[in-house]
Amino acid sequence: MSDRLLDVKGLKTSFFTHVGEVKAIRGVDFHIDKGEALGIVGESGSGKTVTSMSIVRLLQKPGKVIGGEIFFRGEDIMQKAEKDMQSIRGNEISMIFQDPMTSLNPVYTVGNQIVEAIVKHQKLSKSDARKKAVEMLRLVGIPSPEKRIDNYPHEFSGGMRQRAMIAMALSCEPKLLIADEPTTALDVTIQAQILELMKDLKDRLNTSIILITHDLGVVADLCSRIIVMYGGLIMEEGSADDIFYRAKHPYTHGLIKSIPKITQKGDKERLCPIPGSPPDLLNPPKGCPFASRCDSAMRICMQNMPEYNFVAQGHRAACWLLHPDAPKSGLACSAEGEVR
Amino acid sequence: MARFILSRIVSMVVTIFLIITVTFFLMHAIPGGPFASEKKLPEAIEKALEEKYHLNDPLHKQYIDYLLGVTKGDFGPSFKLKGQNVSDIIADRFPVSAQLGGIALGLILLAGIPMGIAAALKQGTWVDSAVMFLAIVGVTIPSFIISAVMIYVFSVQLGWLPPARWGRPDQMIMPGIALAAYSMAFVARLTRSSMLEVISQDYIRTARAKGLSEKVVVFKHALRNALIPVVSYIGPIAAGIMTGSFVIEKIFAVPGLGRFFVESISNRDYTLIMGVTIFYAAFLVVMILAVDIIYALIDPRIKLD
Amino acid sequence: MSVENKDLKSDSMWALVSKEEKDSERIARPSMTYWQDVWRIFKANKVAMGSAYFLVLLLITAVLGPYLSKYSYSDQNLMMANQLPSAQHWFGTDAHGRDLFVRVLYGARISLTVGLVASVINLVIGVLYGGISGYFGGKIDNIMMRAIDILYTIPLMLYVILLMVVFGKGGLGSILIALGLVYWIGMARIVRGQILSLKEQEYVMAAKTLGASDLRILIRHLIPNTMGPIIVTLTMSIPTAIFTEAFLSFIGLGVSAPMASWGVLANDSLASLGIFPHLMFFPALAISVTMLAFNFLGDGLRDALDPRMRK
Amino acid sequence: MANGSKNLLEISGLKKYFPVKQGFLGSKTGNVQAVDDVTFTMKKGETLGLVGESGCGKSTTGRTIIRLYEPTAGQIIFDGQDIGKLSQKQLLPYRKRMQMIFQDPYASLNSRMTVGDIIGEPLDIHGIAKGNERMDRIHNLLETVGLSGDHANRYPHEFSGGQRQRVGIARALAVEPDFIIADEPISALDVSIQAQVVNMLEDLKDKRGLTYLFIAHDLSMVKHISDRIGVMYLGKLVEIAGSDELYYKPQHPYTQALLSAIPVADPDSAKKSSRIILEGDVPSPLNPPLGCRFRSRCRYAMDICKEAEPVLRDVGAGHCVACHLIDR
Amino acid sequence: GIKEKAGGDEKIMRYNLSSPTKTIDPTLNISIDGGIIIVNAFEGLMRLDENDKAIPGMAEKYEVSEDGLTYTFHIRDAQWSDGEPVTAKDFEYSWKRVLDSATASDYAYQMFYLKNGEKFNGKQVGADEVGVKAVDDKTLEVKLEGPVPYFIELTAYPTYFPVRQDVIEKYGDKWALEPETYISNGPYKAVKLEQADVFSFEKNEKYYDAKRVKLDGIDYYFMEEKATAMASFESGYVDGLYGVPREQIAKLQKENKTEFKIFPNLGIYFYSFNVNVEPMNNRKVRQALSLAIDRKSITRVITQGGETAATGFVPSGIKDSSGNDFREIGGNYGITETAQIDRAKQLLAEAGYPNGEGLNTLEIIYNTDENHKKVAEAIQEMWKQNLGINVELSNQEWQVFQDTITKGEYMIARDGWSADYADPMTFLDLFISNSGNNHPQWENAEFDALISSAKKESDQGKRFQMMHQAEEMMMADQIVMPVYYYTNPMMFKSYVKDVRVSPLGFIYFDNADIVKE
Ligand SMILES: Nc1ncnc2c1ncn2[C@@H]1O[C@H](COP(=O)(O)OP(=O)(O)OP(=O)(O)O)[C@@H](O)[C@H]1O
Ligand SMILES: Nc1ncnc2c1ncn2[C@@H]1O[C@H](COP(=O)(O)OP(=O)(O)OP(=O)(O)O)[C@@H](O)[C@H]1O
Ligand SMILES: [Mg+2]
Ligand SMILES: [Mg+2]
Repeated sequence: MSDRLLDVKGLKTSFFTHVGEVKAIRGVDFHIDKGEALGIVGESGSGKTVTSMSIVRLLQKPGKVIGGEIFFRGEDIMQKAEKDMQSIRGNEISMIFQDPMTSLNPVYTVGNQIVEAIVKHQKLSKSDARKKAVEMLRLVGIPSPEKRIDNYPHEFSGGMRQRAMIAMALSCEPKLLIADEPTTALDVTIQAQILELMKDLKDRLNTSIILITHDLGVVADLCSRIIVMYGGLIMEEGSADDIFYRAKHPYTHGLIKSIPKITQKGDKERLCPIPGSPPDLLNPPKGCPFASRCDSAMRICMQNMPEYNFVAQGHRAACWLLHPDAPKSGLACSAEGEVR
Repeated sequence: MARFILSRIVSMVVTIFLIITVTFFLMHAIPGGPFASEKKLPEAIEKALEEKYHLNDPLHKQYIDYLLGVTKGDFGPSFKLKGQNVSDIIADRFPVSAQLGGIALGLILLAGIPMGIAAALKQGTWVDSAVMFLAIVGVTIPSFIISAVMIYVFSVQLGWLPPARWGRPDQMIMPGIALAAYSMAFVARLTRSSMLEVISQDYIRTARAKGLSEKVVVFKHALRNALIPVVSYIGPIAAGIMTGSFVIEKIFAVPGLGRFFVESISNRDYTLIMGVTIFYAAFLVVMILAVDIIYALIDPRIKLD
Repeated sequence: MSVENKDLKSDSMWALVSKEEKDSERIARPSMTYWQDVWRIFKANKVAMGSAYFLVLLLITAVLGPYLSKYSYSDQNLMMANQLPSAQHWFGTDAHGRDLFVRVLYGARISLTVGLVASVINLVIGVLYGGISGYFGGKIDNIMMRAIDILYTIPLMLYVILLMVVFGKGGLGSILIALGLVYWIGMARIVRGQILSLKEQEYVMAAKTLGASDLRILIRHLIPNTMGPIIVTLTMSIPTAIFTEAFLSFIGLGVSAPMASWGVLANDSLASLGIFPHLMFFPALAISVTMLAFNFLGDGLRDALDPRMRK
Repeated sequence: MANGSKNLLEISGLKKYFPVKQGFLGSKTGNVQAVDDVTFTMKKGETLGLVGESGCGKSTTGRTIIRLYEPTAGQIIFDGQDIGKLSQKQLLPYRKRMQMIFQDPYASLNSRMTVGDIIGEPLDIHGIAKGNERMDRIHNLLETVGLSGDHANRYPHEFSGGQRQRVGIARALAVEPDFIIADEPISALDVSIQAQVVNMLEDLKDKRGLTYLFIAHDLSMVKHISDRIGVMYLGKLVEIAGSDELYYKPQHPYTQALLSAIPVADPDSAKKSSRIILEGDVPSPLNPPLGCRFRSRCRYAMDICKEAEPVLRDVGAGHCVACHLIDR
Repeated sequence: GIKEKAGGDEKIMRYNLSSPTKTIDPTLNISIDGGIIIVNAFEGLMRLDENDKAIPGMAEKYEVSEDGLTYTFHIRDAQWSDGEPVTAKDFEYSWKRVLDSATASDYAYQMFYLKNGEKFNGKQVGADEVGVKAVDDKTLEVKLEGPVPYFIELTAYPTYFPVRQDVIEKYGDKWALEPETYISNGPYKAVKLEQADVFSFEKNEKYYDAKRVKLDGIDYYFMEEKATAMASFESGYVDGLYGVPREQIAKLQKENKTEFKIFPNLGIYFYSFNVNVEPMNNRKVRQALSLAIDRKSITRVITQGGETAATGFVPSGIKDSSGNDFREIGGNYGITETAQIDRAKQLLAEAGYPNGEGLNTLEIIYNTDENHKKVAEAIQEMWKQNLGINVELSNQEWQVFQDTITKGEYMIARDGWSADYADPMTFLDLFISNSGNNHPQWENAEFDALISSAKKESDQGKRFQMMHQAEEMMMADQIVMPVYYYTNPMMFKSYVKDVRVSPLGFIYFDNADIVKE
């Protein structure tokens, strides 16, 4: 499989805090191919960020990968020396983070921070690197980049900062771009700009993208494949159409249903929220993590974690409802109890 | 920038004026005077002295005369150090104090900050514990005890260092350490906690995600941000350290300004008290201004004007 | 993750579960009150706990110890002056042949009182002053901060002498007033800085929309949220207070001889350091160990009091 | 729609400028025109949504109305009384009638107070209830927002974001207000949780006849909850209309762009729809462009936009727009 | 300037003074530290020999008139350090400078013996009226207000030293700050004057008796902290110390260190009783208190500086004309070195306070000082144990203390006095009614009259008689409680020879030598 860029197998990550072990990722497998855009969605705390940080081995202190393998271009990242990781980070795998306000170092110019990455990975001279940085800033749509390159981050607006972050991330033409909620902190109009930019860059540079978000709307446009995470596990995985039109997991359903339909006219239908809140990963439930919030929860869901059912090529979900022995009832909306 | 400095100078002048006023009247309110001595002087002589130094004028006149003098840069003659003008005394003594202060400041910066960085980077290890232990010791043991012990050990017992006086490098080691100890400990602590805070910031994560080496991440990206609170602590204490420490200068017989200052109060050497207080106040406000400017240099978000 | 087949066949396994059942399945963390939680975190911090035990023990010995000893802090025996530690005199004797152990215990009373009361002064004046300055901001802040600059610059000795004249005699009370005059400045500066940044928080806005008075906002909302830096400053300031007391005693404020605080004991022993090191060693040791304990206690308290440290 | 019923709130010509102070003595060097001449009315029982980009002055509008900020100019007539100039003391009775819900469920609750004390604070301030009665009230309020009475002794950090936001709502409800300003109450929450809160706000409105000023930048949720929507740009109200009207017949180019930028959770329509991508960023409110403030990013900008400021004009059925295109 | 440990071949005496000098202008100086530097740099009309007898200095010889009021001094051929001759004019100028109120010298009163001296100081008469006159370059005529038996010794006192008119007129008070202008006529001349750090002097080749001077120079240091100074001495950075840390004395004595020396000093450490306040206005109480202290323990255990218990007021060391010590003749007024508890108790009971009953807590004030505190603590405990009296201690800042005792706002105060000149009068005239130093606030017309006539008396025998009588009076009233007589403990390296320490505290290096094996 020469197309495969990244393969994550059985990833387990925990935080060893003073109150106990927080099992943030409890066995996650997925892959991404070259030139593909993969979306990871899920509520806050579902483990999206921890997954991405595990991949680039940047987990903060009490966090530790305790199991699994991560193959990047066929090599296991987990076995690499820190020095080798450094030449992968920012070079072959780049990242963009949620908050452009705090993700740039306030005391250095934007240019300085971009040039730094280029010099490190591309063995270019300072002045060549600067030229390249100007180029990148122009690419991401910063007006008069040759002037703006010497600005400090606080002289940029939020949208410009996020674009600068993208320019920085793409400056070494990485194979994989991990964007962790790149637009959550931005306005819709700026968000649209950024998404448009990413789409454009993906097509032009053939970069693989992992887009992490909790907003299903954001992934719908850009990503061809989507992973739905919950409680440190993948609940459902499939193509965009699979997830939006043929979702098999009650959690995926819940997510979709809780978004108001803006196109609806006149009398409004009540929203269908997912009741309750996500589980505490300090003591994760032994069964399905979603069971306690699931309207279709069955006794078995409370006791046993379901296995993945492949409903179609590349579409899998972990839910007891998909088990051949399960009663063929439908999925419910909590608010009105209406059955779909 | 110029505008900013100008407006700051205006407020500095107001502050110093108030300091002059309060000190002046406080000083005259306490018992004693420059010519009180163990052997009471005959009244006529006392009168002659008071006349010579204009102490027989009404207080408000003395005050106004003094202010007028100060505006002309005339701080008057010392009442006790005969023949010496207050400005000469400051000009002679301050360089010594500043030299000692500079050494202490150097120690604070060059030992305190690296200690704090080491502790933060090795958080939870023995390095951290050792630095924090030293930091607490430095804060809890006062400088006079540190000085006495150092003299006893390094001069009397081992004979390595001269116990007193000023001028040669070997005479500067012990006073420098004694003066620096407290702040060095404090700065180590401050740097550590500030560093820990900065290390968990998003932009550090960004720097790491760029593939930068840990050295670059720490010394280029984290340190400059972590130093911001350290600068704001060092500013005002630098003023105190540079203008002399009575205790240290007395113990090590350093002919600095601090030694004269406390004595000037016991002597009720009015002009000297005022002169040194004004000098100290001015130095302090200038240091605070300097801190603001340094602030703006390390943190571009801060605009001075 | 293998599931036994027989389970899957059982119908009950496929039955929907009720809401109650779901809730009972959820492993709720036991509810604890704030103080229980504080205590739990604090208890887990061994060093802080040890320090707390030490301080309590010290307090008890300081209060009871002198009664249990056969010597009093003032009993002189000039024939027994400057004795090294022995079975009779655990810490040896001083220049008047007084038992140093009892004197150190007595010193603890004074020094601890000074340290604690100085902390209270710091807390009350420093925190309020800084709080008001930071909260109201603008002109008020500017004036209050200049006032601090002035207080900070005017030589301490001048006030202290004036105080001495006003009070005539020393006594602990006058020391506390002397400390109260200037001792809170650092604290005020720190609290002000904190409040300046906290006052824009939404919970302050919320309190305002509810109609809370400025005082209420300051005391109920802002100051409790500055607890961490306040505690650190406090623990750092106790040693300074103890030595300031020695300095004040030296000038003539404070408890009168033969009673002596730790600071005074240490100070007095300086000259004989090379000859009778025990005279300095024990008071200095007492100060250092106590300060160490206060620091650890402070760190532990700060961590335990900070709700954000939990989760 | 509650046509014909009386106006609960009338805002006219509301301005809020923040002086920009610089230098040590704090001399004024300029103004941030955070809210500039905003006029609208709200009927009792109505929900008005307020949308716009970050920094356009939504929060400032809300906060000025509730008198967290002193208005620079304009009238705030609440239930027939101009509250814009009342002193804090005179304002106290109105504080019982107007409340606010904040954006950040973390920052808006004091982490050092128990949930019970947080909710009890308005009761104490207004002397509404004491002792056991106070406890009962707190329990009731907690249950009203879907929490349990036992939660009163807990601290905010023990709750999830959605639960915390409910605590904030319970606090606002404690004084039994008529009017609530919700400043981005759901922006910080997960989509799955947003719906919980929105549903609850709707229920409360039905049960208690509340009037909401609902501030958000997420148009889809605003459209869901609001009867009418106002769109702000750089301190100005550029368009205001019934929510369906606004969505289907946006008149202002900015509203159009805003609507097209909404991400749609539907891959098919997402691929079909063509987004209007606005160029550049919002100009600084310190030096807003003369004439129409939107002209620097407007596709249709004309010469007149540079010269004259468009005024808010009724284009029918209460749909008001401020744009020279309409005037043509 | 900076000499390494045990410097080279040069014989440089490195001596540490106890505090930085405020001035070394002989006219203005009032401190002992300044005085030490001055007596080695200048010479007066007379100088003192090993027995503190006046011998010719700048004056070859002198004559006194019958009535003891007129002195005529004949100046010898001597030069200033810059080669100018020393003349009678120099003395006239210097002495008038001391008296001139424009100079504002604290010690002007040391010249009040001169005719019209006090009046000139009070601006009542002109300078010409003052009783000092250079008849010619070599002859100085001095007229006194009254006979002053110790006047000849006084001319060896620093205030009477000559200074250079031309230099002072040119440089003003600053002349004593720079070595170039600090022109002197004594055995050593200045080469470096660094305030608070080091003053270096070298042998003055122009000194008329330069052959007597064996040292090449003296470096004075100013380490105030006694422990530091001692450390410097021990590690070889200085050759001599003024003052020794008390705490170390016992050890030094025990080790029989030859480097440690105790010199006599004309000074007394005593307690003043304020005779105007209850219960100190009761003589028997004062006597009881005085008898109840163990002076021997205080000096042996507490002060440890080789001090001797004081049993009278005037310290020993002052001889009358027949060579008898004033103290020995005066006796001890019933005071012994150790406590007389029984007598003290009896006196207290007689005063109406048997076993201290009925007596309120007494208060001792002292100025802040480690030694004062220690002595006060010991006395407090002695009074408590021996008499059952409770005493409170209270320390005050130096100037506040001065203010308190001068105004008499105290009960019992630590006090002390050092001689200005070697005569009992310097101690006794403290207690005349209008004396500013009469801290006990004691008023006794008889005593005043006695002192007054003693001052005018030119017959030494009679004068001493009167002074004994006066001491007897004040001691009988027990207005003060003598504690001990001061001494001058010092350290000198064993290679330092022939340094002379006067009972007034001056140190003379003119004959000193450094002899290293
Ligand atoms: N430093 C940490 N210490 C302890 N637990 C942590 C830490 N970081 C993350 N976790 C836990 O790991 C789990 C997954 O967190 P993660 O940040 O990956 O969530 P997320 O899906 O990215 O959510 P969000 O949308 O809020 O960013 C959460 O339960 C969180 O509490
Ligand atoms: N206290 C203040 N002092 C000075 N300027 C302010 C203040 N509060 C707000 N502003 C400025 O006023 C303008 C409007 O701010 P406001 O907070 O009302 O915007 P908003 O629409 O609520 O934005 P957001 O979506 O980010 O909450 C902004 O430019 C902001 O910088
Ligand atoms: Mg995340
Ligand atoms: Mg807002």
